[in-house]
Amino acid sequence: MNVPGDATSAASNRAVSVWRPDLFAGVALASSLLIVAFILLPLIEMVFQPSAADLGQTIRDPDVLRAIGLSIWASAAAAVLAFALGTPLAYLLARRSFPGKKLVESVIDLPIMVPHPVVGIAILSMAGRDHWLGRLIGALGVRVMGSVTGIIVVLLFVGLPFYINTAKNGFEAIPLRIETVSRSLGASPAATFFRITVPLAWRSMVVGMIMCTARAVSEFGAIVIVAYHPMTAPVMIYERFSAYGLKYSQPVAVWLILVCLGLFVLLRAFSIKPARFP
Amino acid sequence: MNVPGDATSAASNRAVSVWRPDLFAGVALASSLLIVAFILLPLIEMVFQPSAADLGQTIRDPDVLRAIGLSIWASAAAAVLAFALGTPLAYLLARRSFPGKKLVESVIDLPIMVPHPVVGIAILSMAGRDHWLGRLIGALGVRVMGSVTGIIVVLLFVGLPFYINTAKNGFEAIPLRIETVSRSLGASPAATFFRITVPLAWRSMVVGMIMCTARAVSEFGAIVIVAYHPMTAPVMIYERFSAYGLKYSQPVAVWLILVCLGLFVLLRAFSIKPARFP
Amino acid sequence: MIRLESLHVTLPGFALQSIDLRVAAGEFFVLIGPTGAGKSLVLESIVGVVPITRGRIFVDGRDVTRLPPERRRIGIVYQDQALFPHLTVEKNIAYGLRYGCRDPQDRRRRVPALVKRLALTHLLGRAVTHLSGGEKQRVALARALAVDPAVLLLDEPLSALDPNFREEMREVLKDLHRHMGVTILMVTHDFAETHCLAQRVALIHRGRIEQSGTLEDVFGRPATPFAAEFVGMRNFLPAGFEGRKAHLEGLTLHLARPAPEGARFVGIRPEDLRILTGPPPPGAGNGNRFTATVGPVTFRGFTCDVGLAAGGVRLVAMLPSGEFLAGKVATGEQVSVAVDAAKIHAV
Amino acid sequence: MIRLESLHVTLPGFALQSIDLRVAAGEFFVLIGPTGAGKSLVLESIVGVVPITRGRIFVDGRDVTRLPPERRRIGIVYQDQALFPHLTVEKNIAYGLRYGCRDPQDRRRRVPALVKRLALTHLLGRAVTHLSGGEKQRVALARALAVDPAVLLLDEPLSALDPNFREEMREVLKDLHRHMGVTILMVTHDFAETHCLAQRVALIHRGRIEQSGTLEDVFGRPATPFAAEFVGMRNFLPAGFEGRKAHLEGLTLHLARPAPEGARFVGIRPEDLRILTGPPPPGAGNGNRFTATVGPVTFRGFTCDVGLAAGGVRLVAMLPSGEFLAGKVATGEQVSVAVDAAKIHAV
Repeated sequence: MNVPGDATSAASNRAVSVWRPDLFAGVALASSLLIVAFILLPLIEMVFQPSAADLGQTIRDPDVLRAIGLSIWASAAAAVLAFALGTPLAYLLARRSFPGKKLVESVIDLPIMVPHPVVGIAILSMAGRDHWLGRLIGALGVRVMGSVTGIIVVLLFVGLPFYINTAKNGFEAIPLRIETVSRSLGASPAATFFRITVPLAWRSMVVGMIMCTARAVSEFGAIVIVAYHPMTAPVMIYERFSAYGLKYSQPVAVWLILVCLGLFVLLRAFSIKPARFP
Repeated sequence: MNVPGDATSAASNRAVSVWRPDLFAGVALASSLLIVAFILLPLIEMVFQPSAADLGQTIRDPDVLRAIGLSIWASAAAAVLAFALGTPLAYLLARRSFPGKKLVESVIDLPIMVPHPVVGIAILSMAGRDHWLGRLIGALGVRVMGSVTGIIVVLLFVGLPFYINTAKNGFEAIPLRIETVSRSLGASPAATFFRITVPLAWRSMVVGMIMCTARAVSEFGAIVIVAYHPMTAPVMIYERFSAYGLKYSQPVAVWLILVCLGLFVLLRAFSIKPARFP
Repeated sequence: MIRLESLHVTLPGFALQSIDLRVAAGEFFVLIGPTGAGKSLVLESIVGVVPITRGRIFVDGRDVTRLPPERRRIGIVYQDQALFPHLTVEKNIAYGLRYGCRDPQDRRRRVPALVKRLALTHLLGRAVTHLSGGEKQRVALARALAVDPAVLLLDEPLSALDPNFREEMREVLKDLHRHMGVTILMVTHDFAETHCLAQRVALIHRGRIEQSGTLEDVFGRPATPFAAEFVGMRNFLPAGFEGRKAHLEGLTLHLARPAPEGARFVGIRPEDLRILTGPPPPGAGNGNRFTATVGPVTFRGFTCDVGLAAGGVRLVAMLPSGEFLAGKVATGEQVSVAVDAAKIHAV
Repeated sequence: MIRLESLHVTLPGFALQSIDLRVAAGEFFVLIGPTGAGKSLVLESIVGVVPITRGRIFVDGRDVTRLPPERRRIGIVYQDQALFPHLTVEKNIAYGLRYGCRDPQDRRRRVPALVKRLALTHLLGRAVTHLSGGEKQRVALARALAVDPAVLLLDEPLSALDPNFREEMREVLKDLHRHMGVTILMVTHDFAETHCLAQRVALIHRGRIEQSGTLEDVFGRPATPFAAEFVGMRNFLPAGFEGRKAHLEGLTLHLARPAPEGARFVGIRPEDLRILTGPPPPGAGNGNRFTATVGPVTFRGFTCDVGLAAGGVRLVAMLPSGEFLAGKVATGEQVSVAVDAAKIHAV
């Protein structure tokens, strides 16, 4: 008889409340509608201004197809790299405390804060012939500037934080005790990771990869510096806009936005997790 | 005597664990170091490649000063607009449940997912002379394309989600009961908002504005479409890079990154909240 | 002072149904029920923060059903106090004063008296975040009472406190009620608090009022099987009645007075069943004495529940654990059991 | 089977200090203490997931202090079971088998017997997320025992269960211990569980072992003031001793046997102080009888604590709430109090 709290009072801490119209509520509603319109209207307008014929013709243009294809596969490649390289770090951040942990977390967040052209400049600073690392990878026959390799490196740079932070949250949601039990039953850390942790956190890992892909698909500022060619979809939109004007860039933009929308829907679908841990 | 759980066992659910070196731990550590180096090295290289003289000369260049100044104040203006327009919506999302709430939340997140040049194209689609709204605002003497107004509109578009989501989290952290008590003591919803909610959530609101500013400062892809001139710092970096090469773009990039770093430090300082609600 | 007339509230997954309640001026009324019964929801309906499906709420005779919370003159104190963490003790207490429409003369007298009575004078300048649980609760009381509400709602005000503070707060509440004439509607799941404070009680279960009345009514004569179980009358058995006799399966018990019309159950508290281990004390059982076989024993700290089988009936008696550990009673043994006729309740 | 030698563990804000513990093969050992005493931390040190500052841990005579958890042969069952939610019951139980170095012959006999004994046969194909609390706990036990650990650690295994399942689980644990010869070290804060299951007990408080020994030692003869308070001997008073007499302030009590060397306190459980309301039952008090004034009364559900003042001494007696409500005892009255000489503990 001594359980504190009450199921029904908890319910009222969710947003169950009585709506009474007054000036305050009116102002709130008006500015909310304004914002939703401000975000939606330009996108809707842009999608519906090009004619169906224009859209059809655009998607049959091999240059456009090649650019969208490159955007998608380079982004996916970056997401796979982020998964392969970032998973151990995400797990480490979720499970261990060590001096300087806050600093490492800040470093992971850096690519989000750095202006996009600066990202491109920074990567070229390392990869150019002026730098020993640039000469080294050049000697290995790898070219960064103006190559698919360079594009993937840029996309990995901007996408990494999204994968690592999401995967980290997924690992943190698994009770440590479950891993302890696995260890006590004889499983090594590696066996525990593959038999327990990954099966329980795979959704977060997939969501992280989708977020990484989505961020990479929308990147422009860093790519345009590192690799104007081969042309990704955002660069092509920019080129068509500056060379031919708004009308000619819109159809490509519409197709790219549909790709992003697809990723967005995928993301929401995977984000709905079954609640397994009470 | 019937309190479940134990303070010390809770402690062990935080990452207190024994570190034993093995292959698994070695691989994890190696790939973690690789990632930290991958993010940090290019930035550090870029910062240290230009000579102090170059940096000094650059910051005395009135064009550079004007570009960085424009970036900062346009971003700050966008953050203030986001604060003024977005606060009511953030509060609404934190406190009310209504049909279609999930959809509104998805709309708020859209600007994060849309590729940056597409954002620029979309805003021009609305604001051009081909569109009634564009003609309307043109008739009012407001120009979007190639103007500071246009820049601020773009930065507001990309920055809004950051402000709204952060402020929303801040409002959600305030127990509903505190507002209920205020109402029961005679305060109207507006009085409750200004006397209770704002004083308790101002840190989140400030953090949201900083995040909005930081996102806006780093925007390039959408600005370059809407307003190549007047030139913001990211556009200037791109222009110097394409016109004169890497060496000439680096000093500007260094100064812009210092601005971002300042915002980043500010952000961390305000994010450390005193835990007031148990 | 407060009247709820067939109040219905429907939330996803929970509903209050036909709540009728009447708290008189100056009364200390306790709404008791198990966790999740809807106790707090009743309070929040009165405050005005949940949408009401049907029914009406009157405060001081005014129909407030459609009024916003700020115009209802209700004071509320939550278990977690819900103090304004950014204000000092003094500013917390004074928060509502600017909205009060009462004359300032009264307020100037009232608030200092309240602060003094609740022993808050030395805390006025302090931040509320560093107070003890009991101090926070007193500040919450002062804040609610400063605006002179028509009624004070208390939502499990003692549950979150340490046991020592709990006793102190109980005295504070008693004092406020007796000497300041505050009308109080309190919600709790704790018997001891209810016994100590309530003038009248209502028992709520699954969103419905099961029974209401005086302490003696609800605890002494539970009207429904749930009420009986909840107030601890765990021996609740179907019975046939004949005058002052109750016929259970293979066991007949004498009652102190004839069973009421339509009674179908007999209720006996476990602590009223006495297992006679030594020679019977004088008057034990008042005529009700029977032999039973000891069944399973469950420890509950310092008492234990002893299962008994008598005739075809299974009963539970309560015994100090010490007596069981001392071997005075053992499973499988025959024992003699006595129960006072006055302690057998026919429902 | 398990030996801890002056174990020290230092965490931010908490430390285990000089823990010495020895659990013999086939023993059921209970580590009891209040919330936050460090009970679970002891278990986690044995499992091997907290860094040990000093001291050694032996399992079956092997020093495992530096071994990783997977090489210690320790089974652990947590309060929340920590089942693998993505595996079926069968796969949970079989999880550790591939790592076992025992001969497969033994395993083939062992696991089916375990499944049968724990009544899990019909659940093998089920997902663990939809089991009841008791079923989950049985699966966790089977999973831990399937790999034949040297010792089974239980971390408050009954606390999270419903009361009905709790009794059932207690029987399951008893059965495993008796018929399968499992060595068990259990952590709990519950007396009833301890009384029911323990062969030996250690009392832990603030990261130190306060006392260890048999049930009778720890509960009957608490060795420190904390131990006395924890086991409910709330009347713990300084006293001078003289043969079989204990001199308290203004009150002399007779003891059943002479006080041990160096004793400085007298301890009496509240339930051993009998307030004589009717005529004294024969033999009441065995010579210890005194007059006291009734002080404050605190309700604790079905019992209440009655404060008593006798001479210069304040005591607490426990009384069924019914007797107080019936008016047999009232604050301020003089009552006669009896206490058995054998129930007075000199410490």
